[in-house]
Amino acid sequence: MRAASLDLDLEVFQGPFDLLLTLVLREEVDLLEVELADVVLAYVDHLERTGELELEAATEFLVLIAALLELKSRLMLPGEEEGLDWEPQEAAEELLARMLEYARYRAAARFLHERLAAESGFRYRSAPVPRALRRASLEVAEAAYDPELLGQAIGGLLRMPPPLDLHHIPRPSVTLDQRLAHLRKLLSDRRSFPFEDAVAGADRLTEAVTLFALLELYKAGEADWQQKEPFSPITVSAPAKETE
Amino acid sequence: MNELARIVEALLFLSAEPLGVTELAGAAEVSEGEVVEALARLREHYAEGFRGVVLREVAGGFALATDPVAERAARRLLARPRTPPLTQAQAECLAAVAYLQPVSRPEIARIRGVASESAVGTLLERGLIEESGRSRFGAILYRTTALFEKLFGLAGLDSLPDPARFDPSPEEEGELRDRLLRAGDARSAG
Amino acid sequence: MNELARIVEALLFLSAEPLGVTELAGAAEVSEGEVVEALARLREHYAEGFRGVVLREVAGGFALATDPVAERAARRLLARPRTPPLTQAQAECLAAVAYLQPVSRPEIARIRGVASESAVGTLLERGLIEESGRSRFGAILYRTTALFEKLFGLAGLDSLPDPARFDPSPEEEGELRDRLLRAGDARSAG
Repeated sequence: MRAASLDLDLEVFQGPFDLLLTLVLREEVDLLEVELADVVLAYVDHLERTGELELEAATEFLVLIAALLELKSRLMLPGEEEGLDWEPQEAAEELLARMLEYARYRAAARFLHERLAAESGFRYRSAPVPRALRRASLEVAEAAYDPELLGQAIGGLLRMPPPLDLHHIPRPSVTLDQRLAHLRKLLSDRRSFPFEDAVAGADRLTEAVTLFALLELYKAGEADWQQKEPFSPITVSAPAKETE
Repeated sequence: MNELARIVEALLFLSAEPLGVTELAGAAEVSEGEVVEALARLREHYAEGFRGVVLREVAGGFALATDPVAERAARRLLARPRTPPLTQAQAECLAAVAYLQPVSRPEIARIRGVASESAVGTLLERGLIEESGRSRFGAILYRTTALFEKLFGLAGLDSLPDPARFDPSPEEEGELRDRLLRAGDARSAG
Repeated sequence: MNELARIVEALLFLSAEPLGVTELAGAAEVSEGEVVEALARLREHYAEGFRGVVLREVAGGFALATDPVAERAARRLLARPRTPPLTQAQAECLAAVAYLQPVSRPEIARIRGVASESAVGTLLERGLIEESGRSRFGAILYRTTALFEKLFGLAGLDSLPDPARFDPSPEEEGELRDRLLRAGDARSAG
């Protein structure tokens, strides 16, 4: 959307932005009474609503609002303030000079556009030079490179690269032995405990290894375990001691 | 076509960039005057409108290019458009650089009334402008490239039209002035 | 020259590869018969011995090429870009070939720890290395050329600088190749 057609709903004005501009320039709306911040807010609202920032339209808006701000700030300067004896004509003259300069480059840009379009039919050749002409010919070739270059390149290749730093990748390291020891300690301390307790706060890999350790203990006759139904809690217990 | 004209034709055919008279004379080991003469002969052969290939004077040198008559077929053959068009912002920045070079980005921004980073960046990327030292205040200066002249079919920067040609007409200027002055009067009235 | 002949001329001018009648007809949207006729007209214009550019019928179609009359001048013109500085990748590939020749591209890639197609291609194109048979596993082997020795001012391959001088880690004496491969493995492990 062009910035000019931005819909405004201000205290002193309702309608599209470009109409506001026209009315301001015709003095049918007093610029001093226009809250330019509201215009900016309306534009930002519009951007948020549509969710797209079209660069051309945004640029146009910025140019227009900047011109309005400049004009308004000059209108607001108290005329009698000392040191700021800018006549209204001077202010306007400076603005005018800048607008004329911009108009010149806008027109020059149009010229370039047209020129580029007119040239678009001409294509230049970009084929590679024939292979034979791409090489230095052997007969007339002269030393152009330093052999040290090769020594340095091969020396660089001999350098062992530093080992890759992987410490930022968390690598869970848990061994079966560790988990076996963990379960044995729980068994001797408590005789019976929920499996949940054995893996409290552990990651998935540790859980898996712990379960595997439990199966090992069961196989070796060091532990029993019970689960009433699938997915229900598992209770681990020391086997009844036969020799006691 | 004499031998020198044939050689010049072959060199222009091979070279990806426009070649100047000096380069051509150096390669062919003849005087620049002889090259100029050979180029005149070539130009007869390559008069626009008769051949599929034309001789163009661009970017301070000479180059062979295809005639627009073949553009449609070329696009089909090469399956790519020639150059993407410029956006309005890019064209304005390019115009400022072309006419004011060397010129800094703040200066471009002042003329356009908006920051121009993105457009200047794109022009740099596309090789249409390049850096050209620094201003007294340390800002990077920009100028146009040979590619710019080539793509815009300019024999040189002299071939750019007088920028005064683009100034608003006295009527437009007068209207603008009236509007602004009225706004200014409002101030003194208020 | 009629319009079709002009278009065919332009297409041949633009194309880096020879163009067949079918391709030309497709691009110009005319029948193959018409293209054949246009080519005959073009051939009159490009009769050998009269122009700097000639029309050649080569494998796979038609192509424009420079006449040998311009070869000396062309070499002189293009002399500068023939020995551009080597990039780091090119220098490494060239060093690997120079010290280990004959060596295959997979081996170069292993030593460098990265694929090396583009650098090897450039070295081939500039005539610094050439093919030298095949390895047991069918990979193309490369060696350096006489042009390489000339451009590096080497009396022979024996004159290559001793790599030990540049070796940052003079560990145990060992085969250069083995040590390079080990370093390369560590590189590609990353």
